[in-house]
Amino acid sequence: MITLNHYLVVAAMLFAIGLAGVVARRNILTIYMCLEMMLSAANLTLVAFSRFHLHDGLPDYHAQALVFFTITVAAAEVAVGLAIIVALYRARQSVDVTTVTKLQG
Amino acid sequence: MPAPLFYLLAFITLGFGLLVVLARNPVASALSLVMCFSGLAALFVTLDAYLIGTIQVLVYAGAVMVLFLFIIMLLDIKEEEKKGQRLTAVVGGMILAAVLTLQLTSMAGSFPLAKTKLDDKPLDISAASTAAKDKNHPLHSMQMIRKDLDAGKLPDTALMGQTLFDQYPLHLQMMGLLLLVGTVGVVVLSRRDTAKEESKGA
Amino acid sequence: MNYELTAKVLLLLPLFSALTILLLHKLLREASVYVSLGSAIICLICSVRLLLSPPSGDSMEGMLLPFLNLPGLKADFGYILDKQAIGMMFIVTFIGFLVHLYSTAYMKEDDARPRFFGALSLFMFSMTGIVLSSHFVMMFVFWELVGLSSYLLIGHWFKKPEAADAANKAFMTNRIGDFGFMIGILCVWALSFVGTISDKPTTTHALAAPEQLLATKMANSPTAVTTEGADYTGDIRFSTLATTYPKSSSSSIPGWLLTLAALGIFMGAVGKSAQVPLHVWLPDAMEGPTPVSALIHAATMVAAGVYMLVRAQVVIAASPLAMDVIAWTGGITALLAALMAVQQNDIKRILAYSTLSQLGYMVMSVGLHAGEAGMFHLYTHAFFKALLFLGAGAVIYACHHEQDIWKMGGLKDKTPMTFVTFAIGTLALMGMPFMSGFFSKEEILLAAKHECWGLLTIGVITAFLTSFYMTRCVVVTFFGKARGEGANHAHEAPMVMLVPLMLLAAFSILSGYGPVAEKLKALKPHGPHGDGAGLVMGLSIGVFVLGALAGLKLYWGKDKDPLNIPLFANRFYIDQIYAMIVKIFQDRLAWIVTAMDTIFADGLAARLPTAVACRVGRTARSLQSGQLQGYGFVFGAGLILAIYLMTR
Amino acid sequence: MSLLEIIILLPLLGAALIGFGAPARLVGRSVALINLLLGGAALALLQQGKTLASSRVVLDTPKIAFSVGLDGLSAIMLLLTVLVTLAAIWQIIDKPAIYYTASLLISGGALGAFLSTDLFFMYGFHELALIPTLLMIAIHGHGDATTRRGIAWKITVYLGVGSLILLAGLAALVIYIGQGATFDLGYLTQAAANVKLPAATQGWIFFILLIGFGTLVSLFPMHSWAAPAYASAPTPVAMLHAGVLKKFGLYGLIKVALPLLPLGAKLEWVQNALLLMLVGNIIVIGLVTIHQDRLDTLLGNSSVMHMGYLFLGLAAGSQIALNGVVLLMFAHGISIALLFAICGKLRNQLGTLQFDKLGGLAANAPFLSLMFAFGAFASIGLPGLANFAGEVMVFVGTFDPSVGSLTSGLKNIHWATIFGLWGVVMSAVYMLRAYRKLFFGKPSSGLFMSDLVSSQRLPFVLLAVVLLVAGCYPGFLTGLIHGMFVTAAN
Repeated sequence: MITLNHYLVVAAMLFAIGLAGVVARRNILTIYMCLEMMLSAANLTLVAFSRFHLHDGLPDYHAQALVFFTITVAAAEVAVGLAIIVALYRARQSVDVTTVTKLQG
Repeated sequence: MPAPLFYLLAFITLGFGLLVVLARNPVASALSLVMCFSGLAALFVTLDAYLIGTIQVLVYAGAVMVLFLFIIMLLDIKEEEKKGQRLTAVVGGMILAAVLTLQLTSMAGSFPLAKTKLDDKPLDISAASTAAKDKNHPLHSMQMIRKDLDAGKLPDTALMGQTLFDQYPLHLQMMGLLLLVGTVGVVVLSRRDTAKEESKGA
Repeated sequence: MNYELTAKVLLLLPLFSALTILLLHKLLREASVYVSLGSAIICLICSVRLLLSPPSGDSMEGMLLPFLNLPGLKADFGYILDKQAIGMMFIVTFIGFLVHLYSTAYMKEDDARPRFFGALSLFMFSMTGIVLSSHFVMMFVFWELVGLSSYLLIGHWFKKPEAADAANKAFMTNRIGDFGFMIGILCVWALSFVGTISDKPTTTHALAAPEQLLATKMANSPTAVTTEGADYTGDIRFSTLATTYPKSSSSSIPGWLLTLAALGIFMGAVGKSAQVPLHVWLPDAMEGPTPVSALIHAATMVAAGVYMLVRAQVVIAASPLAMDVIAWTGGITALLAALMAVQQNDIKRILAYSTLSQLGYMVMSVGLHAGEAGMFHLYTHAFFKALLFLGAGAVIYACHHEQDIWKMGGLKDKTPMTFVTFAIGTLALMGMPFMSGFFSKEEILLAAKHECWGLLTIGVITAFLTSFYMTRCVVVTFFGKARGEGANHAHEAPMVMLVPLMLLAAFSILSGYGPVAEKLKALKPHGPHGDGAGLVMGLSIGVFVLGALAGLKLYWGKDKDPLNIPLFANRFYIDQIYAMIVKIFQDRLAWIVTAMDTIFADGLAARLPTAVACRVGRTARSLQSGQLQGYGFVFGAGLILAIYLMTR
Repeated sequence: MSLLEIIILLPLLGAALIGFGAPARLVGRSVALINLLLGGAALALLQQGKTLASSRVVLDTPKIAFSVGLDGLSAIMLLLTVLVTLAAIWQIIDKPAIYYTASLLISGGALGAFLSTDLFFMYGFHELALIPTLLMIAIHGHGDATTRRGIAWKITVYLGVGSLILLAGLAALVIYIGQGATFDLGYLTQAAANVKLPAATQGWIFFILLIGFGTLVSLFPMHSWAAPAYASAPTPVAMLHAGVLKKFGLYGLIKVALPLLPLGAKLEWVQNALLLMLVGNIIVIGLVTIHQDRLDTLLGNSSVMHMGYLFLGLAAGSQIALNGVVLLMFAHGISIALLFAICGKLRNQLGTLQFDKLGGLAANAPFLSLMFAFGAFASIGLPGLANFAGEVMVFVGTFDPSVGSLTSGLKNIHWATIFGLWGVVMSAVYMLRAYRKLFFGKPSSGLFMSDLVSSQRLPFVLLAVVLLVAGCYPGFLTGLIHGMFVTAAN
């Protein structure tokens, strides 16, 4: 039968896949998508815990409220991030992160 | 919930997730992400989080991904140049993913709650409706919710709304402000520097 | 007679005059001279009145000005008027006044007269301060101030590099002496606590209320309170020294401490009275105007060392070792300086070395437990040496600022009055019988005979040399024929300069006799009574005659020096040796220390950490590749590490 | 608003006004003048036995309050600050407004540091005063841009690190003695008597404070910032920092470290370390000073050297010595400010301060020569000028029986005193040599120094007169301090 553990493992693997993508990929858009994936993985753990942490027989809606906020913030973040990517592309004509090394000390 | 359904959904989520990383073409990545998020939304639904699942589909799989695709189209990004993946990056990413997965998996069963089966812990709507009869309970005055609860239905959206507006009104306001700031920021960022261009043209 | 007011006038009037000149010299111009002169006259009148009607009893003390008064350090300025102070005060004001008078003529052509007279007034202030001093700190204060005024006056012609250097040298050498003086004062001060309850090392923090400390001290101390209500701890007054200062016999005080205190005090005198080895500044100080040399570097300031030693007799007498050191230092100075004087050609330098030599006599007598003889010699010496210097000034003035005696000659006819007075001074210095110098010198020799034959021998040889070089000086300067342009056109000095000469000549004779000597004598004199007086008298007359004859024989009618002893002429090369030592210590050592400081304090302490920080920073910078993926990897690794640490 | 708060805030307000474009010279001079009058008034009130303290709580736990108070020690520092400020501001001519702003800021910061009775504000105000000092050296310092920036960095790092060490020490005080509850100095002083820290702990904290405060005062191995900084700093900054701000370190040691850690200060190893360092100050830096061939570095080094005497008095810790330290702090501040002011005038007009290029200035500039004599002779401890009394009290204080009985032999501190006395000789060597080379001898060809016109003489005369008055009657100042040490014990 399905336990909380199952969900957590799925979340962990999703997170790991996202992280691998962030490290391995060079296309900044893909990296951005992987980041979103990692965020969603975190959301999955929250929702899972909320379901398993019953409160008067109901799921814990505080956790779900947090997920709600996360999604909202992520949406805003995507908007701003994509705008930055557009600006970056305008400046560099490239979305390859290896060419963006302005932060080098 | 039948176990095969879970495994199917998990497979969809993880499989398309993997595709996001592996696909060369950003459009393919984006479309895989849509599928991944859809699977995730379904998983939310299996956890009785209907509203969150819906939002996941609407906001993520819908709006956000459209935005991604729009940008990909706008910038006309083709496949990554065949400069080839840097081996170190790929290996590093794989190692990280593997270690992290192992680590998290190995500790996943380390606390009792983790072993609780989903069916062993069903939602108990009648208990909630009894509890709501208490005068001090936050749901006591929520007539609509109590009506649903008394009827044995889970008023998911209403409960979510009650939590947000009752407990986190300030946070909600700030979220709105954040979105506003984000909007303004996007406008500023994506605006072409007209003055500069004019001077260039002149 | 109001003694306190008199003391205040004596101290403050010259200061007032100095300040007036400093502030108003633009307004006063010529009148500055008279401001200074006026204050000198008033001071002279005051001190003569003191001399004629001294306070009843042996001495009198009182408060002058507030300076510092802390629990444990009572250092308000006070005055002490006893025979020693009154006698010295007369010398200072009398010679001071004469020098003022003399300077009005001598400095007539100098543009910076107001500055000169201002400094002279400052000197008078400082010197009266020394004379009136009631305790060590006050003595030290004025001790330094005479040093300052001496500095200013030696450097009066500051555009002349020699004068500027001489001024610096004088101040510096005195500073070295004062280094010891201060140590001595500190020891004396600390000794005033010994034996009292507060001598015990206490754990009480300094911030504890001093009243409590004092109260316990008063209640428990058996030795601290000798008089009802009096507390001698921290008291460094001269008047209480005699009763409170530990005698050498007291067992609780280690001898080295008493010796340290005594030698420290003595070191101050070594600097100020220009004893060997700190004598080098006095001859150089002759770069100053001649009246200054007469007042400061012959009669008063240089004698202050002796005055102070006599004042602090209790302190130095507590250590027999220190007494020996003092006596021998004096004797060696007397002999060496006399030897150096034999080969000098500058008239002022001859007199300077002679002053050194005579100061050596005085210091020697202090070391021989005969401070009163030293004081007596101080007085007589003050008169005849001031006379000699002013006479030399008149000669120099007459010869148009020529100072080399070999370019003079035959001046006795052209400047008869100067000659006569100068001769009187010379005879007094040589110790001709019935002149003042004879009596005072004999007392010292007598003391030497009582204590130590070695010192008597030195004293007698010095007396012979004195007689010899002074004869040389007079013969070469005043007899024979004129050997220089200046001497050819020599003319007698104006009356204003001659009057002081005559007055001083009179005192050079009289101060050995009757009422004058009685008035001046510091303490009860031995008198030439003891056994062996005849021998000493015979010896001193003998060497006087011998020296004079030798001088006449060698130098009568000579045009250049028949003797040539480079060792003496070059002053035993002491100046050169000092210059070398100074070069080694001041320049080389300073150079080395500066290099060390640059290497260690600046290099190791400042630059090394800087270099390390730079290197670490550069290394850390390479981590900042700017590669997003790299950062992502580090982030992931960090995450894994964090989880590992949390679940360990 | 209490009088002391006005005194602190007035210069800061003035600086702000100038920043907003008010006429710099007018505002600067009037603020300095008013502050001198206010300072005098505060002193007069203190003499009449009025307590001038006020407090505004800023934070409840731990208690931080903007509290100000005036005792004998801070009264003397107040007097020193307002005097030097007036002189420093008055002697500025033909300089941009930033000179006035910086001077006022330094002055305000120093006043705040000296008048605050709360460790937090004491420390904060001192840092506030440091910032314009560092900036002025970097922007308007002498020497070429690289050198002066290097020097500015050096002093920044040195004083920054020193301040950090100091902060650690102060934090230790607040935690160990105040139980982390308060920064109030008065409370801490009372608590120190009850808490009774073991001597070893006290020793460590004292040593940390000594290093921290010591760096600010250029105690021997941490001194190498001072001389180049003073040589490079613009004149008013050099005057204010060397004359006033530098004294904060000693002020702190006397006001904070000694009363709070009485046992620690007396520990043998702390004493020996301190003695070693201060002898280094006197002898090593004395020799370094002798080796200088320029007036500005000579003055900078001499100012470092003279700190040795102050630490000597501190090491003795006897009442006379502490009185002497305070007096000497005042005297040194005035005399070094005077000397730096003259140094600035000479540099402005002659363009060089090399001894071998100069000479005979006294002929054309008798006034400056006289003023330099005042400063130089004061700093070599000539009686009649302020430094003498302080030095004598310090030296006498080290021979105090409370420090150790002489009869059992000379202690380390007595040897240190003897070195210190030799230092007096050395300071005479270099000061007189400087005076001789600059003002005596034949006038150097080509370089002409005209004397100051009457309107520019005021700051010089002011400082010289203060030196003279304090030198002739130090009893006035010691009276103020003495009262303070007694009340501190009660």
